[in-house]
Amino acid sequence: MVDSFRHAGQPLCPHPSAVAGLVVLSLLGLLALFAPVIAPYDPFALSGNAMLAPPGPDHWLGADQLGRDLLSRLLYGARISFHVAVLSVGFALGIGTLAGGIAGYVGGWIDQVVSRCVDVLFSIPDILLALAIMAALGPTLNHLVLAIGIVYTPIFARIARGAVLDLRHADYIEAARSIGSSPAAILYRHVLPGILGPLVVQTTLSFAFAILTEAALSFLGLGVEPDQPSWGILLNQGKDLMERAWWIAVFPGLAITLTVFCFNLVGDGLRDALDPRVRAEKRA
Amino acid sequence: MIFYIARRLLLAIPVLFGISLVAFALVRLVPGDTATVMLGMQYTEARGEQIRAEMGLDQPVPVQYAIWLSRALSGDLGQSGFTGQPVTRALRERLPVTLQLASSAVLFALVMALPLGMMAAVNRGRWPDHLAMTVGVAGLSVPNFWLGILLILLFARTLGWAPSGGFIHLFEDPVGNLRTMILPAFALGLAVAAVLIRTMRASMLDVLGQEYLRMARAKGCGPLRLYGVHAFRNALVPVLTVLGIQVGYLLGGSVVIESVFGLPGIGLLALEAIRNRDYVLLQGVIVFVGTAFLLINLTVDLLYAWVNPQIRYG
Amino acid sequence: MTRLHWIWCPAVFLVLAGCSRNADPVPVTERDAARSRTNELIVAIQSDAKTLDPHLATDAASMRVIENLYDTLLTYGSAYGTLEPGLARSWTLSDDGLTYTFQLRTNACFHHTGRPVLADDVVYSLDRMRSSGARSSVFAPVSSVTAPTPHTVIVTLTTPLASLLAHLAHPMSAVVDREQVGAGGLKRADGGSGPYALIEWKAQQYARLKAADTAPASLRPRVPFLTYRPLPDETARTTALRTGEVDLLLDVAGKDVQSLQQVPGIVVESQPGTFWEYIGLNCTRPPFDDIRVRQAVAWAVDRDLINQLVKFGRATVLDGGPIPPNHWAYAPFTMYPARNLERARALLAEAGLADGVDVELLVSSDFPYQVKAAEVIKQLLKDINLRVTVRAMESGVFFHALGQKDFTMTLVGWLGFVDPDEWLGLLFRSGALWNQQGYGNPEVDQLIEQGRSVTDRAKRQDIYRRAQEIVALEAPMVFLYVNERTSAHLADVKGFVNHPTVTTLSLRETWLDR
Amino acid sequence: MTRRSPREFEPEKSRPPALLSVDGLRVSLRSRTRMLPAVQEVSFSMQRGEILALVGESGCGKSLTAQALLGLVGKNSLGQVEGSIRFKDRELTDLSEREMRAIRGREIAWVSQDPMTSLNPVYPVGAQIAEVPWLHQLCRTRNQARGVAERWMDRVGIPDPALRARDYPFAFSGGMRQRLVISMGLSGEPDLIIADEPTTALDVTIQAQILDLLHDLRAQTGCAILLITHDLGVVAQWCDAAMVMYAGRIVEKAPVGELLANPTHPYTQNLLASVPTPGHRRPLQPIPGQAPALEDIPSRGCPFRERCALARAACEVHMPDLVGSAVHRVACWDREVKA
Amino acid sequence: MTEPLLVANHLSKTFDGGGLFRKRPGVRAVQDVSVKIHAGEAFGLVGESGCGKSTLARLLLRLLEPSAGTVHFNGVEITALRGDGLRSHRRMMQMVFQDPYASLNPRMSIHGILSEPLRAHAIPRAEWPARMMQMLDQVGLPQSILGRYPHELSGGQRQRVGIARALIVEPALIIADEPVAALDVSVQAQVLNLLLDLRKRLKLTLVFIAHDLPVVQYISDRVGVMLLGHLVEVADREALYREPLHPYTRMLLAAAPTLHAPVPGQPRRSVVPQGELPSPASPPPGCPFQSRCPLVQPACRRTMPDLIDVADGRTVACHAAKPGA
Repeated sequence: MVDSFRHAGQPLCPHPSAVAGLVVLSLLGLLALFAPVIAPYDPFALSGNAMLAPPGPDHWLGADQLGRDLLSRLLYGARISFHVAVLSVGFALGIGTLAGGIAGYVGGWIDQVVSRCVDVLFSIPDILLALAIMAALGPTLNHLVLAIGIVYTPIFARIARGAVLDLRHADYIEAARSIGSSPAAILYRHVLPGILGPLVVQTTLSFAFAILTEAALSFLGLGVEPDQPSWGILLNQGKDLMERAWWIAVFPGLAITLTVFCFNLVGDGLRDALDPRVRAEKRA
Repeated sequence: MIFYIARRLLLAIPVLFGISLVAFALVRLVPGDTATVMLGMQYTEARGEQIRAEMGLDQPVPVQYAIWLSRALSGDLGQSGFTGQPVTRALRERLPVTLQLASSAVLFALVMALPLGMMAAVNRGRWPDHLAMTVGVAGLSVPNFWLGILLILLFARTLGWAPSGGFIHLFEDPVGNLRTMILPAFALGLAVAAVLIRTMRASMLDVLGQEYLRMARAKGCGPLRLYGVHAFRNALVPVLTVLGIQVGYLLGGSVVIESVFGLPGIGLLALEAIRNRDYVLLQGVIVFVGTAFLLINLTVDLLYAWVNPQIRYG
Repeated sequence: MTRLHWIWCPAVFLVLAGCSRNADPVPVTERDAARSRTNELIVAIQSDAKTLDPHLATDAASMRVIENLYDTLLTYGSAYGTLEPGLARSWTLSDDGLTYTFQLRTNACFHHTGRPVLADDVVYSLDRMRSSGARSSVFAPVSSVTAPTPHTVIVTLTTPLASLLAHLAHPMSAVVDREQVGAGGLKRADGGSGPYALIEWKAQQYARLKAADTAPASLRPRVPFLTYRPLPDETARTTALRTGEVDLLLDVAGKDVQSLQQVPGIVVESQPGTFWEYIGLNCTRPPFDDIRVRQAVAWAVDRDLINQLVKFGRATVLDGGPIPPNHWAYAPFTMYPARNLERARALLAEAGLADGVDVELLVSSDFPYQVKAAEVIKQLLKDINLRVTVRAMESGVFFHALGQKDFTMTLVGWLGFVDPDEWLGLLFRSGALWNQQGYGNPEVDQLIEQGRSVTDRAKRQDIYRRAQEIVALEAPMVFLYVNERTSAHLADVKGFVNHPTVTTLSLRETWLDR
Repeated sequence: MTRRSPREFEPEKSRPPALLSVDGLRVSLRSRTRMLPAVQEVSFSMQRGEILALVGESGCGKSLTAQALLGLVGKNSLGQVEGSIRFKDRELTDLSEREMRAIRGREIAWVSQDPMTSLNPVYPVGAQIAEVPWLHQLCRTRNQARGVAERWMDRVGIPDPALRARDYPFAFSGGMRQRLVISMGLSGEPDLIIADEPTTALDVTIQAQILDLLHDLRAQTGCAILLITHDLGVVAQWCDAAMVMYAGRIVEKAPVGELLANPTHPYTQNLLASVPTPGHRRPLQPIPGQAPALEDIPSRGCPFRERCALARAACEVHMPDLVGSAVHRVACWDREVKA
Repeated sequence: MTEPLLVANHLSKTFDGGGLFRKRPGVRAVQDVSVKIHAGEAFGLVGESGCGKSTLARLLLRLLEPSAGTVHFNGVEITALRGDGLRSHRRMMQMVFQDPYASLNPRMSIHGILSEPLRAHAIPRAEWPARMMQMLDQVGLPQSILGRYPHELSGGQRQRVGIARALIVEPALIIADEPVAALDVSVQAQVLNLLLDLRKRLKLTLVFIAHDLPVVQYISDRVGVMLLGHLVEVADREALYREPLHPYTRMLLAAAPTLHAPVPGQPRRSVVPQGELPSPASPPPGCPFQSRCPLVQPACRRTMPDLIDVADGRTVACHAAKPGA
């Protein structure tokens, strides 16, 4: 009874910060999508005159050592970041959910095998694992997607498995069984929608991690091809020129931070919005 | 309690085995091998074969694995193909740096996160909460290598307060050591602090809603006793779990941070091993880090039992 | 120390962070005895040494440590191109130019065993180099090395070899302690008799040397302790110098020269160096098996632009042959005066590639400036429809690929030392070890043979000029520029000489004015 | 310690000053848009040694009333407390948080609803009980406090108190935990115990044990007990007087015998008719509809009118006052008309 | 007496204790329970928490696999059915759950929830609207509720939805597991009356499970009392109230608070029960009630008494209990 009062004062609207994050992200997505139209310069075009040009009217965010326009490169870099994030997280989501879902639903030795595999992958720190995979495969965009995908697969497997296990004991699943629904119907009508929430949240958060990982790997030289304007590579190039041209290191870092920040905000917002516990509090 | 530890240890065995398998399989996928890298431009088939034979790389892969595993079990992780140094020795040389880096980062994260997370929960919805949550999200969003660069730029370059890289051993020059460690520890620890702030806040909120806390208030406990004694220890339980997981992040993140700050730790060793296609070393690093991660989690579990009596006796 | 039990307790270590210290063969007292900033010279190097075996080392970082540990028969003089006595106090050449006789000085001792360096050791070392070392090919014309007396070494050649003395003066042509080779190899040990002896090498942290007790007083260095600190990050290196953490930087990047010059208390010394960079084109593979395509690349490249963008204009553009202007064998001709796109396009059209072609450009990711140059080249070649994909690999794999001639196009550098043969003979003779381009021209081969056997400098100059003209025209390599060599040190570091090659032999004459 | 028969009820005016007297208590909770009145115009008083029941269904505001007495709401942004709470000649609403702290646990104790969650899982139970005398400086040393704790554990019927004091809460069954909570409440030797649904989570047989224990302790120590419950059976068996609460208001208040024999408010009547009695298959007469949620409580008029068979026009406009005899009061227009 | 609709023979269920290395003893939730339920009757099952009554309900419906024993429904051994056979059989026997919120999928509208059994049993789609309307009417819910979600409903409404879901495929048997435990008194009475009413109108057989003896007695014809996995007494409602045979039943009756206030000055009517039940994970040998039983005999500490018939339709499992005692 007391509990029904406790949260009566809590706001019921979705997080304004999450909405802001979503808006900024959509904007960034559009910028990335229309980079060829928006970018003021060819991101690869060299210019002796613009070498290390500071931010100004010609180059809003300055130019790099080879005289390439930083803004244009950032915009094209966003394409890489989003590309890697979407594909690798998609990969992880698909494979991880499938493996975890089956493990949780079927149980038994399949569950044991999947769980041990997940444990193993979890025990190797993600950057190290991704580095090793990249070293094994060689630095190309597709390999990067694969490496990051593999690294983030276990988290989805674990979440899917946990959610399925939770659901297996949910009263409403038992109710569906008692009604006489077939396992397929239960899977489709109850389990799948049930695990969607945590997966959506994790997907959003994983976008953030994937962008960070891509940048880190590229920064270490084991990411995409070196002439691609990936944010991590831009940062790496800016690092050595910090003193002469702070903008080369600062703006890509800001871009990464902003994007990841927004993904995190949206993820947090979604988590709160989809968490049955929080929802229950709000309902009361 | 002994059964609990024994159980955890036994469960770790298949995982350790899996780690060794993954490490072994991965490095076998790496194009080029130690022989080609060692010889570089002077590579000829004959000399390559000779080196491979010396290192046992001419055996079938499962045989190589069996040999390597049996040696690893007796504590011999082999010799670096590149420098000829025993892998265990290389790890031992590098371990103190990474250990110091990781533990400083954890320490920094805990010192920052526990009070902030607690303050946020207690003042839910007010400015300390907003501050903590902003730090909590921002800390997760700033790439640690960028932060490292900015820190170098600001503190080493502009202000000259700290060296911009390299490592000084603690016993050789404690002050110098501290100065070389402070920036990397901060850069590495911020994300961990962010995660811990969020966890601490969430678990503290959870605890604050618990009946025993209302009970404690009804007993006449003041805020200090209420939060510091009754709530804190309960709130610590999930924080510990997360901390164990974050150590994995630290071990991975140290690869990047050690590279930015030029700290000769395990992370840099891993990068060198990758660069030199040093099979044996890379394998050793992955297995070592995996083992360390498992052991740290075991330690966390023990701490867990200390915090949570139900596990201790259950 | 291969037991695993210490692996089992990292968690405990985590608490005792940093308290663990390494068991070390060298006692603490010796390691740290009386070392202070007044008697220790700290040199920042770009990367850690890979090996301490002089006969295997191919990278500059290793060489820098090695050259101070070992003696060579001859050494480079401080004036570029001159040679001075080393272990050999004198030498004679037979009239047929096939037999060299060296007289060794008697006061050299190996650090580790304290054994005097005898002729046998020289014979052993030369044989070791000839049979397996990284530079075995340069000694190919040597037929035998003998030691008739403990202090006399005779080197017999099959054909005259003008460059032999220069090769022997190369810092990696070191005389090594064969007992040490037998005891544990030289990869991580000091088997030398040079001015400095190794105290401790800690991977990625430092290599610490001290003035060798065994060296005669006249040859003993003036600074008692010499420490190399690997600082891979360019910014970290310059910062370390500014803050006085290190005394000497050996490789200052072009971008930092200007800013370092403005720092009071820091002395920057620059001069044209001998490290030059080029685009290697694989002559055995399409499309570069066609000379016109190679020439098209040579015409399409804007050397000045690359120099400006990548080297901050501090390199010297090579528009003719590869030998730099500061070398006596420099050939003052210009083959590719300026970028000429029309010509490049025309050449390509002739070769039937008017629509362009896709090629892969291999670079080593360990050298960021080469990656940058590759990016520029990619853009430049786009203008003639050569679509370049830049692929960066770790240096080990990269050099392996190069050695296997498994590439189409590459961008890499070559470090010249003293003799012109080191520029041309090693690179362009058919079948030469470093001729990855697979280039072959009988005339060039013949010129190179000639250049080796003729001892007269003026004649050699002509021979090499001719060879350079042919090579530049046929363009197995597109020469880009030769780098400036710049070092920077604190003002109280005195007596250091910035040498055009990588050597730092002058460290033994350097002193600290503190 | 005065021993008075619990059944002895005198007219209020001639009685000695009340232990607790609440007058016009209002508790409002902050929502996003406005303050929601969760408890309104609650007035009552308690004598020493009395067991007073506060009965109502979930959400009626009974727990909130109890928390307001302890000052556990209102001192933060979530709620607001108005009205007067006089306890032993002190006005609790005027006291600072620090002064309230000295009262909580020492003079007014709280026994909470769910014994499974009201003990801190990470500390031994003995220490948690000893905390009360220690905090309120009833003992000079921690050892003494421990002794006090063990004595109280013994008194509430926990075997081997010295041994079990070192156990953690999870080692006790639900019934035992509730005994521990009670001993925790009593170890401060309070004058008033507020027991918030102390047996809801327990089985009936254990419920009987716990209520019996409370009853005995009341007899031994003379403390007053405010028992909050939704179970009319519990009220009937163990309480002296009862107040029926609906939607934040007290609608009827009477000694238990009187209330059961002569329920007057339609809600009380309905409530009694909703409870099955063993042995009789008297058809239950449920109340139609459901109690309004906090946000839906009408701002004026009687909140029960929607479900009331006797509702009339007046009920729409004004909330009737709690009127009647000194012992039996009821808030209903129907009653006023009849009276 | 009519033919039994549901017959359980020697049902037992042991839950695995788990534990990878030390096999912990399993919890014997239901032990050797035999019961017959006749068509059209309302059978009540009462017992304190952890006595295994919910497990028994799930065994009867075969939502759980029994460790031993059989269940026959309408003469068919449902413990032997598999897959589709079992699923189609479920149409005849439905369950109403304790927690009306947890047993309704929060992501489904009421329409979705009610259509699930119709879909599962292949009721032609054309019939759905009529059936739903009729069902809502039966349980007293407005039609407007179809578009709403469980969290928008009150507890009582949710339980009505739960009942409607069970009844919509016209089963013969309803097993209601503590359907009113989570509800307020006034709403509880509504739901109890609704169940009674539906039972009468639809000629349902009802198994009603609760911990509250007065509630069970109110709704049932016959009552079974469970104690730590055992069925210890079965009797008609009246008989059970008049003359409880098992000492545990007596204790339950005594402990249930009634609305009769004790007369001032006199001791309260009830005898306060003593002691607590042993843990279900490690019960002592013999009768689980021995620790609290006023009539405990040496035999009680050795063997669990059998459930024996003592009179017409009355069974009890106690060494000490004698009818009329």
